Amino acid sequence: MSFHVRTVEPPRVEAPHIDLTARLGDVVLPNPVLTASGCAAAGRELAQFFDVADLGAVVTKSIMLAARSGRATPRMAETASGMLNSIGLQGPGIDAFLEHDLPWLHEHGARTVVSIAGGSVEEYAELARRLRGAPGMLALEVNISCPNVENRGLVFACDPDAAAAVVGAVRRHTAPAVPVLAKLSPDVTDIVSIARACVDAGADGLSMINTLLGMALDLDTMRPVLAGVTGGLSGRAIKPVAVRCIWQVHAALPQVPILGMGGVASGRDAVELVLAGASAVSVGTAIFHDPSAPVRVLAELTEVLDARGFTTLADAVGHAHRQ
Amino acid sequence: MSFHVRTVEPPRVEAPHIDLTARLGDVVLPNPVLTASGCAAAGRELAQFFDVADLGAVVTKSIMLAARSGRATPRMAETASGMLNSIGLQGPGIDAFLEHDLPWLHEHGARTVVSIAGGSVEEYAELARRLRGAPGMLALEVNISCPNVENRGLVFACDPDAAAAVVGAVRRHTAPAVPVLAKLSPDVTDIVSIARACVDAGADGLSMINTLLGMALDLDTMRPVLAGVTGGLSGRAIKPVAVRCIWQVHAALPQVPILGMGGVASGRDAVELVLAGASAVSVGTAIFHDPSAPVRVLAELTEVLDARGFTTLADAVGHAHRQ
Amino acid sequence: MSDGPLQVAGQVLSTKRVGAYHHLTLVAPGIAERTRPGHFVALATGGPDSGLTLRRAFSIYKVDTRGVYGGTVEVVLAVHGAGTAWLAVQHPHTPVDVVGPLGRPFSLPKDTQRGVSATLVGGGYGSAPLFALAEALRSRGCRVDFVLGAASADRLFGVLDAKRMASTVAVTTDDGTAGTRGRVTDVLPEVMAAAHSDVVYACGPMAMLQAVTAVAARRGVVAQCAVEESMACGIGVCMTCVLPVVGDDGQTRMVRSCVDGPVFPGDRVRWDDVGTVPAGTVGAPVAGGH
Amino acid sequence: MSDGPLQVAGQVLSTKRVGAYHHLTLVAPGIAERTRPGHFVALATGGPDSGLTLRRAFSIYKVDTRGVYGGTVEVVLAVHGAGTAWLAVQHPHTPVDVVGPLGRPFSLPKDTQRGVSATLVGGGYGSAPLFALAEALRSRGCRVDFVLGAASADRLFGVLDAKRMASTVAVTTDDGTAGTRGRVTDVLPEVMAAAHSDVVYACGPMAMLQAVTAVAARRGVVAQCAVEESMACGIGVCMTCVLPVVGDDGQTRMVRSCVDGPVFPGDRVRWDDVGTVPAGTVGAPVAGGH
Ligand SMILES: Cc1cc2nc3c(=O)[nH]c(=O)nc-3n(C[C@H](O)[C@H](O)[C@H](O)COP(=O)(O)OP(=O)(O)OC[C@H]3O[C@@H](n4cnc5c(N)ncnc54)[C@H](O)[C@@H]3O)c2cc1C
Ligand SMILES: Cc1cc2nc3c(=O)[nH]c(=O)nc-3n(C[C@H](O)[C@H](O)[C@H](O)COP(=O)(O)OP(=O)(O)OC[C@H]3O[C@@H](n4cnc5c(N)ncnc54)[C@H](O)[C@@H]3O)c2cc1C
Ligand SMILES: Cc1cc2nc3c(=O)[nH]c(=O)nc-3n(C[C@H](O)[C@H](O)[C@H](O)COP(=O)(O)O)c2cc1C
Ligand SMILES: Cc1cc2nc3c(=O)[nH]c(=O)nc-3n(C[C@H](O)[C@H](O)[C@H](O)COP(=O)(O)O)c2cc1C
Ligand code: FES
Ligand code: FES
Repeated sequence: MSFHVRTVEPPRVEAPHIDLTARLGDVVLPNPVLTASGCAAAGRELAQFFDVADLGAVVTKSIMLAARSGRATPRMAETASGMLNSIGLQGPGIDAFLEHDLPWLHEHGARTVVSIAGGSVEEYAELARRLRGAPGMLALEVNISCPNVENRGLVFACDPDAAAAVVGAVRRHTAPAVPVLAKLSPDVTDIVSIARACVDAGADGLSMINTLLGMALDLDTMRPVLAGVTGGLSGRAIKPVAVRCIWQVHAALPQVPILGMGGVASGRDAVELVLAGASAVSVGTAIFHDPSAPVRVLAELTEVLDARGFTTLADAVGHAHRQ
Repeated sequence: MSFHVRTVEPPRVEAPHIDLTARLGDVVLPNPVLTASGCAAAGRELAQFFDVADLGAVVTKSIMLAARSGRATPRMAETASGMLNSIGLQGPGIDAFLEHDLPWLHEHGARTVVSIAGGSVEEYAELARRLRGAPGMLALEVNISCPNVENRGLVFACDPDAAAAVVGAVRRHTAPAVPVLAKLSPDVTDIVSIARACVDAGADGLSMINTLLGMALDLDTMRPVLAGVTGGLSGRAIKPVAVRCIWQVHAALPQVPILGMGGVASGRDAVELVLAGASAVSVGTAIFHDPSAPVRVLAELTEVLDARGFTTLADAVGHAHRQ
Repeated sequence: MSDGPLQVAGQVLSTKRVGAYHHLTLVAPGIAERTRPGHFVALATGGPDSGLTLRRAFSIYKVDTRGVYGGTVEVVLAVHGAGTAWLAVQHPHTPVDVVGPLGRPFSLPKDTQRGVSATLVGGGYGSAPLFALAEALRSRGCRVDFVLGAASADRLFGVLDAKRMASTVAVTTDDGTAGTRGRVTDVLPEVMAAAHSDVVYACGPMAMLQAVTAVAARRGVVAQCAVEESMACGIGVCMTCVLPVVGDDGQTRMVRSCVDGPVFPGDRVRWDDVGTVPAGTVGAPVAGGH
Repeated sequence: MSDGPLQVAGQVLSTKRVGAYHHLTLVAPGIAERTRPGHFVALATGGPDSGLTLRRAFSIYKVDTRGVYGGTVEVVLAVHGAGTAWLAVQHPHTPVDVVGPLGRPFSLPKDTQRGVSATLVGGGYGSAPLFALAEALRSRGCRVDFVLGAASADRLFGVLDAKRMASTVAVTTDDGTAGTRGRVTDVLPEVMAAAHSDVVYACGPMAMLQAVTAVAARRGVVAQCAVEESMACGIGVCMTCVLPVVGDDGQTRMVRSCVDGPVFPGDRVRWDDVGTVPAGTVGAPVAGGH
């Protein structure tokens, strides 16, 4: 009997023969693998497992103006090949974020996409103003899957006009060189119409998909598992929905860069999203399973592209539409 | 070394101390476990594994007016805890169905819910007319997740008016004693509004959920796996979405019976849907994993209810809302 | 119910590597008694909390009604994706739910046709169901000749079995690592001529089946072909496993390979149109229709 | 990076039943060296194609830096749901990805405080991390007394270990199948009095921790409690494992038990409010606000 074990090494991320440069609007990333908002906090914890500067970028947990306690627990439920979460955007608020989190990322060489969330168009606009000129911020991701407190809690991402209002306001208050990505929810009848509204309002790119609205009941208490009743479904279970959404939007708006996410757990998954039309890919829930998932996915993606004869990532973006 | 194996026996479905009677509108079923449309053909094949009369009812594959070849292959892709299908409603057409399938079910003591599908309001209406008085048909399930050939292929289930038009036409041409169930798609921004439109148009109950629109790419061909490009996502992966949809609709329309489905693979899953508001439950994709799943689910459901002190199924329906 | 498939809570008895394949023996009482050559089993894979939903289909290689631990079923598998990878590494006693026997088996020559000469063609693990077939044919007094082909020597299965049973065994490999370099169809005409073949049985990749059908047809012989289409359920309820087959009435229908096959007369399968719905198929979309 | 957690592609070395529990030894080199009493590991469960996504957290029972096959980590697990059921039945060599050591360990009395009397309270498998703690305390010259409780005798863990290390060992079971019938807190006051406890360390169910905290407080002693909150990641990135804890500034915050715990001073945890966001918590929703 012999046991061969090894420390899980951050896989080597170089593959000199493939140009992995990824473009999200005017921003150029050295490679197309990012973290997904809310699945990597603000990078510090993951730095114990790999160098955060090795990623295309770190997407931060969505930040709001004020500090937020988030929701009561339980905040999660595991589901078949996925999970539900209802964190309630716990966070320190924009001031503490600008004082502690963004500078840490900057010092550690991470490129940062700052995700923002708000309860009103004005809150989003104010966040954009505060972030203007923040060092190390490469792009803004606008999480519009938030209830609009001014309109019966209707989620911005579910209404083209509300989505456009938020994106337009953020775009106006953000430096022109900083791309604004609108993060779309799959829980809509027609994602292309929401995508179009966001782009018309000035979005430089689209992030998709956010979680699907789901729910689980606890058979012991016979009540919802989550204190928040409903929650967001993520993980490998939802990848087919992500691929479909990216495919549809890329088909309709081929010029608009897409940051793809939803169930990416391997390089093969990442390439699937790229072929469907994503210019870059975020790894979310898979991090909970494997803290080094983002660098592993990057290494695997490089191999998968190489094995298929791609010499640049750009050639693979949306390739399945052109085959 | 000893091996204990056994033939998988259809579990005994009786549990005299629990009243399993399930109500869907005016129809009373001896128990609440049905098959899901398209996952049990017209019952014959499953009769090799258990007595189809032991189920609450058999829901048939959606039938159309004419014979349909369905789509080209590949028609399926396995996904994490689920699958995509794009069968394209292959079937023999209503005449052959009435001649061969419904009589077979009737002779074998099965209660039958006939699922119908069409490309126009008139096709649905004509199907309802043809089915009027058909012996053995207990209820009609209207699969409205079909493209409306008269309106740019827009899916009926995605538009309250189109959904209402279909349901209204079917209701008018169906005998009053036969409940009409509208089968809803989860791929909408507001499922409650679609549910309400169907009920207002005369639906006696709602079936939910149909599959989620999804897609997979083949990394070898770098093309969509499915010949039909997109397909329907089903299986355990989607259960959280099913629970959420049933919960929302039952909260809004507590008097309307719901036939729940989506990822039910065990008695615990079935009870989860019941507690969320389903009056009965259909087992779909799980049959592909385990041909005796429907009777197993029924036996397990009975145990789960019993362990929680329920003496009638009816008490459990929507119980999580009242806790 | 009596002669249809059973669902059995089986167990792994043993797994053994054979060249590039894994020979898996399952304890699954009751199935052996019902099995005829060409039947297949559908196995649940991945264990209790697996993310794998669909069954995996395997031709039945051997059955034994009187195993020490109860009736057994043996299959030969190539690791392809997640489900086969899981099956290949299971320890004895791992529970595996087995549904079988499934499908329509090979048609044997009528008892009266003693003396029939049968040529059996297997590609890769496609030879697995042919040995039980050879025995059945032999016991009816048929002559049996084998043609076994594969990409390489390690992908041939059962050459020794074949030699034990057959009048002649021809072997081909794409890379020449065993037997004649080339395809089964390169040697088939010769074998058929020498054996005065009356019937051909074939199991292997679709392209091979099509080619074998054509070679056989040139000698006026029908090839009984066991096809391999992607299957979700294996029992006829899902409609994923269809291919275009011409019926007795001359009409093409999309036919389920799990219940109406996997064995089809090669001349009825529209090989060139597999993966499409050929124009004129019953229920095919018509221009201006749905 | 050097003293944080590692991610190791480990393997099962052995599994052994101990009463109602499973004692699992993993080969996972590198983790032993960094582990201090109270640390935990997060294990990936279910194998390659599992439908299980999230890690499972287990207190570290023992480590060995010099195992024959490399450093090992031992945990004691109760089968609860799918992940623990899987772990309990794995054969030697099954790969298990291990992340650890995680969390904040128990604080030891300063080296200068020789002669401190420590009372260690374990509920069920909650005793697992206390034996390494007892050794560390003993090596600093502390007196150690154990109180071990469980629902029934088979759910006690490590009574013999405890007897080997401690001045006294008190045992309680809810059903009286071993030791005193009752709860750990029924005997704790007496044990603390006899031992002149300066500090209490506790690990077990939340209700026990709350009760132990109260008993200790009555003697003016702080209980260091290792809590068990539902965790998705174990490394601080998901925010699922929070509970309301009072900070040095007197303010309540929703604090991550995986990185700021699992060990908390019992008097800082708002036990009654676990599962809620108490009014006044930093960032809590305010009436009329979000
Ligand atoms: C009648 C029949 C007999 C077969 N006999 C054998 C045999 O004796 N030995 C052997 O090694 N293989 C055999 N196969 C092929 C075998 O079923 C597939 O290799 C296997 O299903 C792949 O599963 P996977 O999990 O490894 O791959 P995946 O690609 O992960 O499978 C995903 C899904 O697709 C289906 N699928 C994928 N490839 C095939 C395929 N070629 N045929 C049918 N379904 C497929 C699987 O059943 C599963 O539902 C047979 C197939 C059929 C239809
Ligand atoms: C710091 C810490 C130390 C622990 N030490 C031990 C130990 O030494 N021995 C032991 O048997 N158990 C221990 N637990 C509890 C153990 O983590 C759970 O029993 C286990 O995660 C349940 O997994 P499951 O798959 O069996 O259950 P499931 O209910 O299927 O788990 C589903 C999900 O919920 C999480 N979860 C469920 N219950 C718990 C729980 N009680 N605590 C944390 N997460 C949970 C799981 O991690 C998983 O993500 C500890 C928990 C924590 C937080
Ligand atoms: C625990 C958790 C927290 C999340 N928090 C946020 C968030 O703050 N903002 C946001 O835009 N998306 C958030 N998401 C959604 C993810 O960024 C991502 O869109 C989604 O999970 C799908 O990707 P995945 O399947 O890879 O996780 C969160 C997801 C999870 C699981
Ligand atoms: C192969 C397949 C075919 C289906 N065909 C139909 C159909 O003809 N009509 C229909 O209303 N739903 C159809 N469905 C949807 C199911 O009835 C069910 O709503 C859905 O699959 C969710 O349940 P499940 O997760 O238990 O499968 C089909 C699903 C599958 C997997
Ligand atoms: S595999 Fe399901 S019908 Fe053939
Ligand atoms: S378990 Fe993820 S933050 Fe604690």
